[in-house]
Amino acid sequence: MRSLLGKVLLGLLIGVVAGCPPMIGIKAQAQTPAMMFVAPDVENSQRSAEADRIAALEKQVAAQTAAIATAQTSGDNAWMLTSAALVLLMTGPGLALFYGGLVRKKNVLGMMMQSFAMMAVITLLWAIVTYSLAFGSGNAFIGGLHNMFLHGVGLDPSPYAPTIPLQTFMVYQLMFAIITPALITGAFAERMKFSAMLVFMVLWAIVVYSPMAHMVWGVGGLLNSSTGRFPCIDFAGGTVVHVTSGVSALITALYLGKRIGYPKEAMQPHSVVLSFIGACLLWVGWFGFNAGSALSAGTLATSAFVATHFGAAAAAIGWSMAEWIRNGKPSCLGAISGAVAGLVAITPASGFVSPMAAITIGLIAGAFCFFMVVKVKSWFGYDDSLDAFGVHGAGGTIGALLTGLFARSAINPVFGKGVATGVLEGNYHQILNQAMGVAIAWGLSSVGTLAILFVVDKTIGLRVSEAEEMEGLDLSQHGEEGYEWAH
Amino acid sequence: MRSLLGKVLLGLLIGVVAGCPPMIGIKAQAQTPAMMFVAPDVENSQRSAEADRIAALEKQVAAQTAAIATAQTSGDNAWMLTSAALVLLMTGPGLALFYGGLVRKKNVLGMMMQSFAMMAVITLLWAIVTYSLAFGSGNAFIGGLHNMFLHGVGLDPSPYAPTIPLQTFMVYQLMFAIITPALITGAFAERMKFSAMLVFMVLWAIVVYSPMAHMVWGVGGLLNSSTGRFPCIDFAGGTVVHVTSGVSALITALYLGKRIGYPKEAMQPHSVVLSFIGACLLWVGWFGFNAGSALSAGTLATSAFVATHFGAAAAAIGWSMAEWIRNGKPSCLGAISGAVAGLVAITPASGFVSPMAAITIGLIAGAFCFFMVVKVKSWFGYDDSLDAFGVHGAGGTIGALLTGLFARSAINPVFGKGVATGVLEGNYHQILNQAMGVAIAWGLSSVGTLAILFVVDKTIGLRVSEAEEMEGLDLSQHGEEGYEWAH
Amino acid sequence: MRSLLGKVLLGLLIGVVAGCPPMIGIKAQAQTPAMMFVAPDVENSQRSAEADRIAALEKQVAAQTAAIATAQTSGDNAWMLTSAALVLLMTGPGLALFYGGLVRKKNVLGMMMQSFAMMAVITLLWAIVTYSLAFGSGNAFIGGLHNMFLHGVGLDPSPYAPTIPLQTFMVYQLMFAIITPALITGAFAERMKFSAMLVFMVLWAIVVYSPMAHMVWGVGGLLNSSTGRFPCIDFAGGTVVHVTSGVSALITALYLGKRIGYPKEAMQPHSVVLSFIGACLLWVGWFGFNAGSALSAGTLATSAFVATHFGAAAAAIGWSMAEWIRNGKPSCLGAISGAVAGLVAITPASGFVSPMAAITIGLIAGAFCFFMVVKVKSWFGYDDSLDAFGVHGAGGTIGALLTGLFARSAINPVFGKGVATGVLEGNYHQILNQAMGVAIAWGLSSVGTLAILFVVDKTIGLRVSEAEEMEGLDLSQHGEEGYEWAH
Amino acid sequence: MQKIEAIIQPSKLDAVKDALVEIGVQGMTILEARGHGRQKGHTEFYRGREYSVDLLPKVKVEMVVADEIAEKAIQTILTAARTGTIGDGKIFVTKVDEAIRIRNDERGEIAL
Amino acid sequence: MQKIEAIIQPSKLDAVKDALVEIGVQGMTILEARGHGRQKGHTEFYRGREYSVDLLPKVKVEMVVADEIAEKAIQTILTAARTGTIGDGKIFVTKVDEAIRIRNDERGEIAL
Amino acid sequence: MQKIEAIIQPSKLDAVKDALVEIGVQGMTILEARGHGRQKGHTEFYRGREYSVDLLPKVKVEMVVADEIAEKAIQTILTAARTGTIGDGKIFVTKVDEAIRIRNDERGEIAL
Ligand SMILES: Nc1ncnc2c1ncn2[C@@H]1O[C@H](COP(=O)(O)OP(=O)(O)O)[C@@H](O)[C@H]1O
Ligand SMILES: Nc1ncnc2c1ncn2[C@@H]1O[C@H](COP(=O)(O)OP(=O)(O)O)[C@@H](O)[C@H]1O
Ligand SMILES: Nc1ncnc2c1ncn2[C@@H]1O[C@H](COP(=O)(O)OP(=O)(O)O)[C@@H](O)[C@H]1O
Repeated sequence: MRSLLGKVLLGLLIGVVAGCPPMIGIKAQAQTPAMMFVAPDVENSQRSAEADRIAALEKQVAAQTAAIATAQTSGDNAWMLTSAALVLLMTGPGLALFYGGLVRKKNVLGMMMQSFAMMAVITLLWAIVTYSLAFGSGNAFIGGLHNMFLHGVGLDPSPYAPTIPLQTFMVYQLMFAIITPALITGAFAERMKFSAMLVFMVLWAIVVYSPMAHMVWGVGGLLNSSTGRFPCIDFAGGTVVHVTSGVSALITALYLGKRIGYPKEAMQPHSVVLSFIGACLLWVGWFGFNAGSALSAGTLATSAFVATHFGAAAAAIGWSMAEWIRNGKPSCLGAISGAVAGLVAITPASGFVSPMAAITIGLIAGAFCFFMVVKVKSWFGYDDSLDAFGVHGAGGTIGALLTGLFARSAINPVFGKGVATGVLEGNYHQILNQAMGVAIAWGLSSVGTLAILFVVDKTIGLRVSEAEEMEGLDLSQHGEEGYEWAH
Repeated sequence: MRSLLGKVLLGLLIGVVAGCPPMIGIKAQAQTPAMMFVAPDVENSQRSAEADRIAALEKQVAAQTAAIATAQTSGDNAWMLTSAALVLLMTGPGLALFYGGLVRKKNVLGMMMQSFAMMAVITLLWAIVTYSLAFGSGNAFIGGLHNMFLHGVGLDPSPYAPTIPLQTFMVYQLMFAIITPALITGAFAERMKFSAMLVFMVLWAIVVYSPMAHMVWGVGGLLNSSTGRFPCIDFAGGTVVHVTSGVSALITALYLGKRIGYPKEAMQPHSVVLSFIGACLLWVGWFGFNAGSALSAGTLATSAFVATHFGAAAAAIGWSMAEWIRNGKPSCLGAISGAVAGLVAITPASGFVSPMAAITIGLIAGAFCFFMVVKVKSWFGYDDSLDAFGVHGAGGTIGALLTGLFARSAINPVFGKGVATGVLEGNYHQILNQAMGVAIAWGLSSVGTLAILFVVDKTIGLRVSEAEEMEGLDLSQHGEEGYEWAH
Repeated sequence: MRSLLGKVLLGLLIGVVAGCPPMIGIKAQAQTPAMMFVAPDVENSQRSAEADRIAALEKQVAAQTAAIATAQTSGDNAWMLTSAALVLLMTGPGLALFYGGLVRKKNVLGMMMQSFAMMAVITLLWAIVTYSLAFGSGNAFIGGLHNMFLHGVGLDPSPYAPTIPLQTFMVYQLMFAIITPALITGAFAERMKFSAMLVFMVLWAIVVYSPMAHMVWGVGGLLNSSTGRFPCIDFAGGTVVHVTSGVSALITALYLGKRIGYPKEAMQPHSVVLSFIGACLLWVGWFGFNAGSALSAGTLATSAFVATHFGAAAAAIGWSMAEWIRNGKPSCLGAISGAVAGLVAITPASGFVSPMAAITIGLIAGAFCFFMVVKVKSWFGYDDSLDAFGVHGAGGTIGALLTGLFARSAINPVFGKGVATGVLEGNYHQILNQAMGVAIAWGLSSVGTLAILFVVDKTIGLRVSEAEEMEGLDLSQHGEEGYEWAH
Repeated sequence: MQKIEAIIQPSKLDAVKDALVEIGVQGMTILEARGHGRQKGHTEFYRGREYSVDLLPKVKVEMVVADEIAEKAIQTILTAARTGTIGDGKIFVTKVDEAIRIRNDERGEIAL
Repeated sequence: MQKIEAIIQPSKLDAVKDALVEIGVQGMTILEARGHGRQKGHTEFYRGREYSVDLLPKVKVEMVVADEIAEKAIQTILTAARTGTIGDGKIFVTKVDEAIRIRNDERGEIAL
Repeated sequence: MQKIEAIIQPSKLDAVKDALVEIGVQGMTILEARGHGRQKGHTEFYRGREYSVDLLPKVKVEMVVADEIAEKAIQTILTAARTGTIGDGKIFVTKVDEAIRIRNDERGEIAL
């Protein structure tokens, strides 16, 4: 309620206008103070009328400048807070449902609980240290510790986003830090100890996510598009979020090994309906994820929003077509999986590409991820249970590369107005920068994840006992059941 | 991330203020450039001090003008992007769940898949041609082809919405184009071929939706409220969205015939719980649908938002009351159906009527649609399976007419400040314009739909085989099951 | 669509700038009128050039002032409309699912219907009288009747929120009035007559909610933080929403008595999955609840948003830890219950405390509510079926007190810039004001609720018959089933 | 007393039930089931993995009847449940030694 | 060996189970069921369409017991499951020829 | 004809079904069930309230077979369903007097 005072003051400033009746009823507050301002001037009436009027104007203009900045902040901040909420919606309930529906009934709560745990644990970790490591000023690879416990993370704008409070930027980025590890959980579904999962994720956030985020988005980061040694363009986290999580997913799937009975036993999704709800919420939330990455509510946000939607739609069609041809029927699970794949692939490109290019990227990503999930996975026979790698690793990689192909300076002059950005604009070199970004993400993720897995495995152990796995994670890890069978 | 540069520039402009310390920390960026601007002036110091100060002021004011426009865009665009996301939320998961819960278990995925398919297919079609047909400049009945492949649909504002990027308008309108055909699917639930549904919808979007949208909202449209031959007021699509979909639904229900066993066999909703979730999401998303139709975040958006909420609430009560009296018990399905009916009826009126008028409209619509669904349907005995006509056709029609009754210039001076708008304001003629709009919507929808049905029926066929219908769409059309019975 | 005209006018004003080509294409509309404005000046060219330029400037500045106010409104209104939608999302489907999942299958619709009924009934009641009672000008305890039927509640801003339309404020507050009684329904789940519930809630909204809201937030309210006799700080409704609903819940649970078979019979939640979805939507929606309470989109909104998120996360951990220690396993239901408890506790504090303080409050609230729900409840043996008191009553109370402890003037100078606000800042007295607020909420709620219960009980009766209770509310009250068992 | 167990197509449940009630067989108990037999199943695909589902939804209707009306009941079920296509199901008949009504401890045919 | 099938009210399941365990009848199998009988059903309305539901939720408890304790088990069920109102359900008893414990191939009463 | 009822672990259903089909036992009906027996259950906590769940998920496989292949079928089930741990389940065998194929009224073993 207290914002009143602040707003009233603003009212004053705006009100200081002689002739014109202030619009939308700020009048009330305005009139009186207007007097107060004008009064003093009246006294020294020896000064020329012109001079007075100029002086008055200067006062007003000065006041307006502040008022404009405030208005700008309100608009941008309104969108960024909305976006932050949307990105949280992606993890809970979005991803939790998408994954929860794909596992067997006995593991639904265990699956959803892993996403929810990220919402809680990564948040505290962010306040303690990971925000500082990711966005605090440090070297080219990782941030410093100056912002531990959110020290110095206030409400003034920052170079990261000059029109919104730094805390808005901080909490918005936090939502990314939450969903990224949550994505990995799809790979080791139905067989990992909850305690081990927690320890693994905490270490992963520190060792893998923070440095990667810093390199791509942090001040002075190695891959920072504006200042980095290898300017890799990644609008909303194709490398930081999807390649890292996808590749780490593959590693965990390989390290933990298959679920008991896989692939002999049937392990259908227990509720494609739940997954459907989750996928739709992911789609909607992704608008905050991509368009929000403009860190403002202007034309760039619009461009990213549009690319996101068209990319998702095209990929849903790409996957469904491939499936229709191969299996004779397009499935609902296929369509939603395709949409997610498209959202993944368009993530780095949104904010850089035109709607038609987004459609192209989507079509490619949809078909490509279908191929990865359906063919490649069965060739190698690893049990990436919910295809975290097949969708996010593969989709993120292809997306990051295609971004280098389609990026256009007209949409986002990241290298300066009119300077060729993507390969199609003649900046052939960019494909290498993109490849570099992807390579680093792959390297860091695989090495980091492997090391963490080893440590956790040797200390508290990664996998539940065979009996617990048969019983299901809901009962063995959480002492609950997802659905009460009787009454 | 790159929006930084843009914002920094803005910082400069704003910063050009001698005396006053700029607020919210733009300072940093501001100071230096301020110099750059002032510098030149200093040189020709022979000019009178006053002139200098005036010149400086003019520069600043000019700069501010741009800054204000940018701020205005941020505010409006923030709301419009949010609204676009909300309208997509209405289709997926909103409508998909509302409908999915009402069918039998064996058809739940098939039902939801139809809504999801619209999210994908209509989106691509929009990029290719339907946006151009609906909003491109053309004649009074349909737009041209100049904007095919979104050619010329950029990030600058347009006459459609002078404060937001045209692409925002385009993607926002796309969300309407998605949900409209999705609404029809309720009429032929549980018996239409997926492939036939796709072809039907693509043709329908071209033949029925695009012209209707152009006539009501397009530049030079026949029914355009500001410029049209018959100025029909339809704020958010009562005719364009609900009458067209509702009437087409009726036609398809009649053409396809009843489901096997209807009405003898019991065909209860398999999960009113899913429908409940869907209805609530529809309600929430509808704020984007109606308030977003203000195409800005000002007072008009507020008025539409409020009318939407009160209309929905009143209709929920209207339907429940009717049901309570008739069946002795108010049902949950009844309450949510009533709310949806109210949202439909208030759609054209929102942005034109007062909260109390919205309540009146809601109460009428709730009771009326109950009557249509419960009595009229059984009289004629058609199998409008999920009452797409009973709710959207009936609700849309009554809503469009009541809009002509209650519209008030004080809320929306569509015909000019203080000019009588609705019948209650003395503009009796308006009821005819409304009737004209409704009549055209009915005519176009029935003829267009019938023609399309005939074509599709004769070519690939509309209905699944009897065996497939018994087995359910999930298995026969998509090779999946919504719920895995065991483990 | 009509907002066009308004915007075009704005275009004109902005366009009236000689030298500078107006940005973002308002140009079109701008040029011509620009002429019209300039023209007259040209005529009387005898006036000194300077004077002319000054006059022109004054015109422009005047125009800009209005334009700035409009831009400010768009930004703030965009966020407030979004927030209103988010708060409605909390009740439906959020709370409805959270509660619906916790009851037995046979009561799921009955449970969800109670929340939905609030969305409908409280809305109409709000238009008729309760808005006026809560926010109309009256005495220190309750508002007047001047605003009945929303008389005088228009689209201009108000002292409550000088930058947004009053109707935005009205509908936003309505969403609070809806969820508050809905929270109570958790206490008497599975055994109250639907009709009795309706009557009870209508009376409760008038007798308990309206006065409490007026006292804390209304102009001249007894506990109003800026003007009240006992300035109690409650940013988003810790006392108004959670203490009142929680305490009333306890009273109803005690008055109605236990469910048949409680606690002997097993009454597990029929679907923790539904509750999980609900809890996540509550979390997301709560951003609108708390950050929206800034009534603007500036830094205060950000601060509240951040505190909300960190508080929820910390409480989820607090509860889970307690549970892990006590039961040996952290449950999914425990984690989500903890998050909700944290959201409750941070409600009054958000907008007053730092992120780290929010974490502290969350951890305390999580553990404390676990203790209330698990230990205290079983000690006293009342059947607060879904722990409405244990979570909202307990959480709201502790939250309100901790707010007095951690509130910081730097974040929200409610008592004036730099004036000590919370106990930790040296304003020891504040804890008493908080206690006063809590005490009044407890008193009013218990007395009011008890009186209402007595009246309703003696007139139409509160509880369903034993047979109806065994059969379940879905069938007995609404003649439906939540899930169709067969086909 | 005979116990008649009929495994039928779910879509035929209402018809069978009504037909039985018509001939005075009030009491019956219905169970959801999955059946395997001659009727061939279908294939499902999830993320490209193929599942051949040969367990099809069926409904099992159990009723205990007096010996004399057993055959009548069977005939009724046969006519009501038959579609003539593979998968219509089976009827099994077994002897029941005792039937008791829980409500009032009545035993024997009177309890049915 | 006797097979006792008890169709009871769902709300009585726990009571019956505990009572049986008390008298040493450990092994039993429970099935969800729907019942039709004297107990009258209810009407449901969906969008005004009336559905008279005469299949009510029941639970079926099956146990195979040695002949000598069969009667005792039956009595236990009767007392535990009875509410005295229509719909309490039935108990059916049939002869079982063989029982085998899968775990170790034990056969006969010892397998129960 | 014999009716074989096998109560097994849900995870063993596919194995059992395939094994039976292998030896030519096509027809069977499967029911979801909950079992109580020696196998100890588990505790669940909801909001601190403790629920000791001793009804564990099982699957009941019913098939009616000709007398001569009954033993073979039983053996097949035993080997396919056995894990050797408590809770593997039971097999019960009862005599069936009549079997009828609804589709064509065939009766007796030919109907199986
Ligand atoms: N021998 C059997 N024992 C138990 N159930 C059987 C047996 N044979 C068939 N069934 C049940 O009857 C159903 C139909 O049998 P099926 O052979 O598919 O068609 P039909 O009865 O027309 O020959 C099966 O799905 C199964 O549930
Ligand atoms: N002849 C029967 N065969 C099988 N089940 C029966 C039979 N009669 C009743 N039942 C079962 O017992 C339940 C209770 O029977 P009902 O006649 O309703 O009440 P009561 O047992 O008190 O007479 C029924 O719902 C049905 O499930
Ligand atoms: N006497 C019985 N009658 C019916 N079902 C039984 C009986 N005994 C056991 N069962 C079923 O067999 C399952 C396994 O029995 P249990 O005693 O737990 O293990 P085991 O079969 O290895 O001794 C039980 O869960 C129950 O479903």
